[in-house]
Amino acid sequence: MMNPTSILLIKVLFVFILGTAALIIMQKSLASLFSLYSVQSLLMAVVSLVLFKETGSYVLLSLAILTVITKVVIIPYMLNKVRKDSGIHRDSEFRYLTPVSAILVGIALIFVSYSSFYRVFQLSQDNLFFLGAVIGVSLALLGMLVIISRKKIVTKAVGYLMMENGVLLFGLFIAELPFIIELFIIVDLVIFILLAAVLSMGIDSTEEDLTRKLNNLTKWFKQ
Amino acid sequence: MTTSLLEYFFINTFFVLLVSPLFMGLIKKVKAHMQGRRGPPLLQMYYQLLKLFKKETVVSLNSSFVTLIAPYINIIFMLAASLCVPLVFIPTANFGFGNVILFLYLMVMAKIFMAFGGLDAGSSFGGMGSSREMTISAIFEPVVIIVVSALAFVLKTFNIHEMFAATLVGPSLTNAALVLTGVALFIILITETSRVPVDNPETHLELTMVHEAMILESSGPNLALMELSHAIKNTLLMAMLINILIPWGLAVTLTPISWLIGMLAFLFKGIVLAVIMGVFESVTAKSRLFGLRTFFILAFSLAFVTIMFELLV
Amino acid sequence: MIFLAYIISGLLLLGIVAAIMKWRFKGEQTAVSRSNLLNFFTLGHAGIYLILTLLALIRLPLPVLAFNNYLFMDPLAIYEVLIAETIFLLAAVYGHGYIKNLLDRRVIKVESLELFYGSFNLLMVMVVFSFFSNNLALFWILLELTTILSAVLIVTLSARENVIAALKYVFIASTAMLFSVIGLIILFATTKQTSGSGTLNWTELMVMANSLPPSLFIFAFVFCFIGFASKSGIVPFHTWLPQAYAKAPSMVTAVFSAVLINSGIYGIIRLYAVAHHNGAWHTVSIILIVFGVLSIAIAAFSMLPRTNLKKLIGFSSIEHMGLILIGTGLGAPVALFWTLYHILSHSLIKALLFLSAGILKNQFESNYLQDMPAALKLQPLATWGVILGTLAVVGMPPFPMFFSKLFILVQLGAFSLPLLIIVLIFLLIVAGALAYLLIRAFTQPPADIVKPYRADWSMKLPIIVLFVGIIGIVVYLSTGLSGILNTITASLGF
Amino acid sequence: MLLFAIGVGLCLLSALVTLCFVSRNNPQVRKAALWLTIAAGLIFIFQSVRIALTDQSLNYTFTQIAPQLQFTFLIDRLAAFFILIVSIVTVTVAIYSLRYVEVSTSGTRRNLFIPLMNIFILSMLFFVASANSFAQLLCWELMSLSSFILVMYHYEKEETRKTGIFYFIMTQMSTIFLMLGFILMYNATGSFAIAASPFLTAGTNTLIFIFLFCGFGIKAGIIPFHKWLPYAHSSSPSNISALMSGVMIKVAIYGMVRYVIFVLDPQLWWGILILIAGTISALLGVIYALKEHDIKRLLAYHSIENIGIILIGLGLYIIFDSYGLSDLAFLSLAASLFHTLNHAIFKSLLFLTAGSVVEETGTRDIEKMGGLVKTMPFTAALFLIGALSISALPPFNGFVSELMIFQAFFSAFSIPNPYVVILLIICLSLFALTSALAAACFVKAFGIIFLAMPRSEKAQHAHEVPRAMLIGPGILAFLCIGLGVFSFQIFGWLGFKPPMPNLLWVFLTLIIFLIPTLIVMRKTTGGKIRRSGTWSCGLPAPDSQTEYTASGFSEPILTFFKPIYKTDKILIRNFWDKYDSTFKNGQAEIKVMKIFEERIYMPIANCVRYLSQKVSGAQNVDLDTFILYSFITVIILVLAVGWIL
Repeated sequence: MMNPTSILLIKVLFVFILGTAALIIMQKSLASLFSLYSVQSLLMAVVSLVLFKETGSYVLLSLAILTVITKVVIIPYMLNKVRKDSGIHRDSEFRYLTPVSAILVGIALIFVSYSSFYRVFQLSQDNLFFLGAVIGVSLALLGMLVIISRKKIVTKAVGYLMMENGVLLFGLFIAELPFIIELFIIVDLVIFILLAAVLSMGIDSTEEDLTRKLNNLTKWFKQ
Repeated sequence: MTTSLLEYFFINTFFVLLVSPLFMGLIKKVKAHMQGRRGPPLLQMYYQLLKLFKKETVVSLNSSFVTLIAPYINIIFMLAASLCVPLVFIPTANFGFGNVILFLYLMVMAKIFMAFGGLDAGSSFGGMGSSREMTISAIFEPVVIIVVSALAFVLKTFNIHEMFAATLVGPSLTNAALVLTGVALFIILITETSRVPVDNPETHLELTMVHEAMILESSGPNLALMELSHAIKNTLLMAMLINILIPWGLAVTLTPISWLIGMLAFLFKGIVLAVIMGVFESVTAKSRLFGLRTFFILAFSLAFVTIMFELLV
Repeated sequence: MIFLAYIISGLLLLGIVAAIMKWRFKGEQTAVSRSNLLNFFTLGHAGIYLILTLLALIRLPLPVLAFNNYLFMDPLAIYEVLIAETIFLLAAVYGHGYIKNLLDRRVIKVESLELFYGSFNLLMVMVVFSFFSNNLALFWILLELTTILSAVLIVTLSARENVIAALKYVFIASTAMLFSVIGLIILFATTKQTSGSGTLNWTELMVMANSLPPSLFIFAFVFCFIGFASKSGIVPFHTWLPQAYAKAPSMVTAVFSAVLINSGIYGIIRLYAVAHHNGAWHTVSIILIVFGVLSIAIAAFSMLPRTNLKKLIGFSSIEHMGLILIGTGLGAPVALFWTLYHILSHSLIKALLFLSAGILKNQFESNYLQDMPAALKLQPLATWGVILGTLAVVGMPPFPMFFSKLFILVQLGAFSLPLLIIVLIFLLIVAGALAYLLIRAFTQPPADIVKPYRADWSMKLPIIVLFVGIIGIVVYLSTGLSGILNTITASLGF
Repeated sequence: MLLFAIGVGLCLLSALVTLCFVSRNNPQVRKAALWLTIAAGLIFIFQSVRIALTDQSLNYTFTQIAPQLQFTFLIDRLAAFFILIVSIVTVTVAIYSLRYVEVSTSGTRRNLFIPLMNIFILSMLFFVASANSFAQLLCWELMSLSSFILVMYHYEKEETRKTGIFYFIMTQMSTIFLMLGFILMYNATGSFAIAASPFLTAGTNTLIFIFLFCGFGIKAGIIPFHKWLPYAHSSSPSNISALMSGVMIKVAIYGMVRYVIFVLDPQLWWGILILIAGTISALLGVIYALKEHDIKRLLAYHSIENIGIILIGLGLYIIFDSYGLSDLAFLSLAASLFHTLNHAIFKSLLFLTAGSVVEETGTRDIEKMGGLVKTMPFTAALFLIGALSISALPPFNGFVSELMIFQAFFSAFSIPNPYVVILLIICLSLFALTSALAAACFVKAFGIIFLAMPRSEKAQHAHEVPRAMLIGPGILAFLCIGLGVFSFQIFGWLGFKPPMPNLLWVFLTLIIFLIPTLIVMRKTTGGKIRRSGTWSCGLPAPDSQTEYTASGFSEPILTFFKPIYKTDKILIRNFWDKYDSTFKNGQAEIKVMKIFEERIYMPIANCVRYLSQKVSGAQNVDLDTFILYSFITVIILVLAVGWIL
């Protein structure tokens, strides 16, 4: 029922998304990490646009716009600001998993989610949507892998964002939630990142510094 | 209370008081003869008691009222115990006096106060005697109880009066089980009266003495009461053995003649047993305290075999 | 309407307080007066909420639906809100003296006061509305916001450990919560499949519960469970809990342990109520019971070597969440009845414990058991609070947990005897660990002469109130509470 | 019923009164509160005696607190009997406490003592009176709770801290077993009522029995669950020890009797199990007591022994009952119950008098006492009566119950199964050993504590205790004699005729013999006594150093039972040089192993400790690992759900 080109396009996009995920797992430079994230988010927006084209649901369109505004622009900007403020530019420590093994585990994860989703959804969804859901969950799990294997809080935050992207992808292909809910989720995400950013600076700065930054947060709260 | 019981009360008590010193003297005499000595006169213990009653009471500075009441407790509990064991005749009613457990525990009460008396003066002899006495009596207790329970099993009663009545009418010496128990009873007799191999009543050596050590601090009338109650205990246990194995002559009716016969019969049997005891003591060596186990196990196994006999046949 | 009343009254009060601030102090207020004013606001806020909820309970025909069915009030929601508001109110009273003390000791900065009280009030609003939300997605969002606000509350003490604790909380809870979204999406898709238009409204889910395909529902449930469990400190998503509890100021810890931890369980109960009418309920029950037992086990073993009073009590919360999970998972009306009662008693007792621990912390400047010499002499009230609270947590009569614990276990025994034995062994270890806590902490001989810290009346009052309340709910159980609990059980469709 | 309610009210009032004045140090308030307790106890005694004599049971439903649960009470003869035990000890302990509380400690802590004691007593009363297992469990827990706090009374002592944790865990363990039993019963029958039910199958019955036996057994102190008893009894205040030993462990016996006889359908092997457990407890209890030189621990071990004796009676009951020998079964049960009463009385008496001694000498080590009979004659006499009773000597009460058990044993031959008979004979001989060893032990205890010369400075300067501390035990001593001498009559009043000697006659006989003896002695000595130094083989006057010690006294018995006391040899040698040729210093020690503690309790505790260290170590890590836990769980869940469905 879907346009074959769209299907092809979406599959290509899936590959790219997974590719960005793999790069995020490996990337040591924070600046590139953030760029990768915005690329991934952009790809997500494209996916939802393609789907919008196919289904005509305006929720998808607004979702795409929202994604571009927040995840491609605002959040990477904020993260970059934190990077500059804190003076941390690289996160070269890996825990539990080396980048290579992380990728291998990632492949295993895709298989895991595939196999278990297959048994549940086998009768209810057609192929592409099923694949999308699997990729979404895998992306979420890969994001968790980033949180596990990277040391710096900022990197962990990126991992969290990647997880969120996975959830979004999953939602796109299974059932998009009402827009108001999606909006709230995004707002929540922004606040989360803000907090994580402030806290990550707190970890590496002195106490006075932290108080000052907290006061900034207070001002933000007051507005 | 029936007249029978009242008569029993008086006759048994007086008889036991009367003959007890005699048996003690006899055993000593026999032992002396076996050792080639002349030994003290047969009635020595009577003289001794009379003399002690005339002497003054001296107690330790450290001692308390316990020392003072111990002789009384000893004698009255031993006399009460004597009511449990009919020497010359069996009353028709006994108001539970023949209960064998009661009999045993009345004697234990006497023993415990003797042990308190031993501890009271604060001398290490007394303490040692008490300690040994309690040890022996504790580890010997299962033996006593098993023997008694074997008796109860064989004779189907746990009242001593009824036991004697049963042996009087039934076969006694011919009953193998009873004979086995009799041997065990003899061991009880030896042990409870502090004789060789368990104790040596003759010496005052700290290595050997048990019973004597406890009454070391007693003197005068107090000592007399202690000695007397010990003699009574001796007689009572002898009576247990005698009347279980050879109860002949034990009176069941209330005629003076039958009492007389009973008394004479008991006196005779008692003398025989005393001689046997004297001989036994002379031919046995004093055992170590911790070597007594084998001696006790012997009695225990005899009683146990009796029970098995009855149970399986 | 009633929902608007909540918000409006809150804003109104905020306006009044702000006005007083402007008019009275003209910008040069002292730390103490600022603290008092903010505290007064919080107090009033919590008080108004409590009154409104009570009014709703008495006046309104339940359930009340509003805002396009996004919000609703049903007996369970009101029950939870009442518990929450009581605790918030008491914590606010406690805060009157407590925060001043923190200011004196320079643990909290004057500049952070607004942030602290602001987050505290917002947290209250979020919690209340999460209980009132009919829509599970809305519930999720509010829950997520409570995480963030809690993190802010932890971090206002601005020590490095606090930042670490807050980060742990945020990351562990939020990552798990993302899986809940997946679960909600599946649930949404399932309802869409069944009824044509998707919905996440609990009331509607209850209606169509028996027509949902069980396998998909189980899938949805499991994913939702991951997130909600992490909010309730269910093992193995509990890892944030001990440190967060230990580092947060005591009045906040009391709120965490007595209110926030309930919200996750609240979601699970809601979902379980749907499952109960669905073919999935057996599998779901087993999942809940497995996690419940796991929580009790891990908590039991973790409690023994702990020396930090607040951490220890935190682990006890995990244990009780496990018990509540088991009670929920058993699926019997009686079990649910007692589970609800257990939630109430757990909240009150934990609040008592943490508020008492706060006084002890102020006295000894430490949470460690070995640093509390002669506690009974110096702080009799707080020490007895901890002692009796601990005994209550163990499940000793006459404290309410005795009843709820016993009857949950009775139902567990009907379910499986070996499991009951296992749980009882763990509970024994828990009891031992708690007794060990008491003995280690409060039997120390007096050290040097320590000046007794004079706790403000406002810190002592909540402890006494809570103690009366704990005994009170036992008495009230026979007179009125059982009726309410039965209504709730019925309203959940059991 | 009203009277009972008044009694309960008085107890509660007593608790409230002291709680109201908890922060003031007012002896008058404490005194008033204790008098209230005494009054309540007297009411309970009156009521329970009435029920026991008339055999009219009381039945009362108190309140319905939630859908399935309510408090119902049923006081039948058995319950009344145990209430009697509780209240007799209560009254005497309360009288004793009138002074003891003031003497033993100072400060406002004493104020908490009275409410807790009242709660403790009430919980035991209600446990006995409850007609449903739920209420019983509640009272059981309350009992554990209040006794735990009371045990922690001297909380600043290191010893008490150890005891506290141990005691708490053991009580919790017993609660858990009870819970298991009750839950099983509830789930099988659908109600908490304590009554036989057709829904209970043989299998369920057996399971319930095992759980309840363990649960009650822990509280009663059956070996191997006994280890808490010596600790808890020795570190708590003496009046509490008296209550715990005299009553609390009896409450466990009540539970066992109630459930085994009235609810479950006993089988032969239960009886054998109980008999063997009882025999082992009795024997090991007394053997450990012999070794003990801490007066209160010694008494505690004797409690274990006596619980063993009570269980022997109960076991015999079941065995005889299962062979249909109802007369013998009844005799055993009567013996068991009577011994329960007796033990409550003489053990409380012993603990109270021991408490006086400990208070005066400031130590619990009997090696540091001695000669107290001169400074504390009344206490000594009271202790002596207790000691004679516990040694089962006629005409005291302890003798009567042991006599009945002996008689039940002697009748074992009526049982058709020879194997059971052999078992009974073996148990009989061990039981006899037990009772003789108990006598030996109390000769030691009384002899070393009270007789001879003081062994320490403090023992020398001891004083007689105040009157209240004599009246309380005095009543108990009076009961010891009364219950022994009039035992035959008492059973008659209750309508039973057990085959046993009439001790009143024995007593009268003793007096009859005493009179002529006294006359003779008076005539001969004239009542004059000369005092002189102890003979010491001509050495200088002996002092307390040369006295026979407690360890010396029990040494021969210990040698006989060497296999039971395992010893540990510790040998540490240090040398100056590495070739081990020049000896530097060393240490050699032989100590008695606490077998149960070192072989059973500690390994379990260590295992738990090890596990908990592992588990908590796994939680002392950083964020990454925590997320890893979540991650793994999520994967497992996803896989499990995917594959199971």
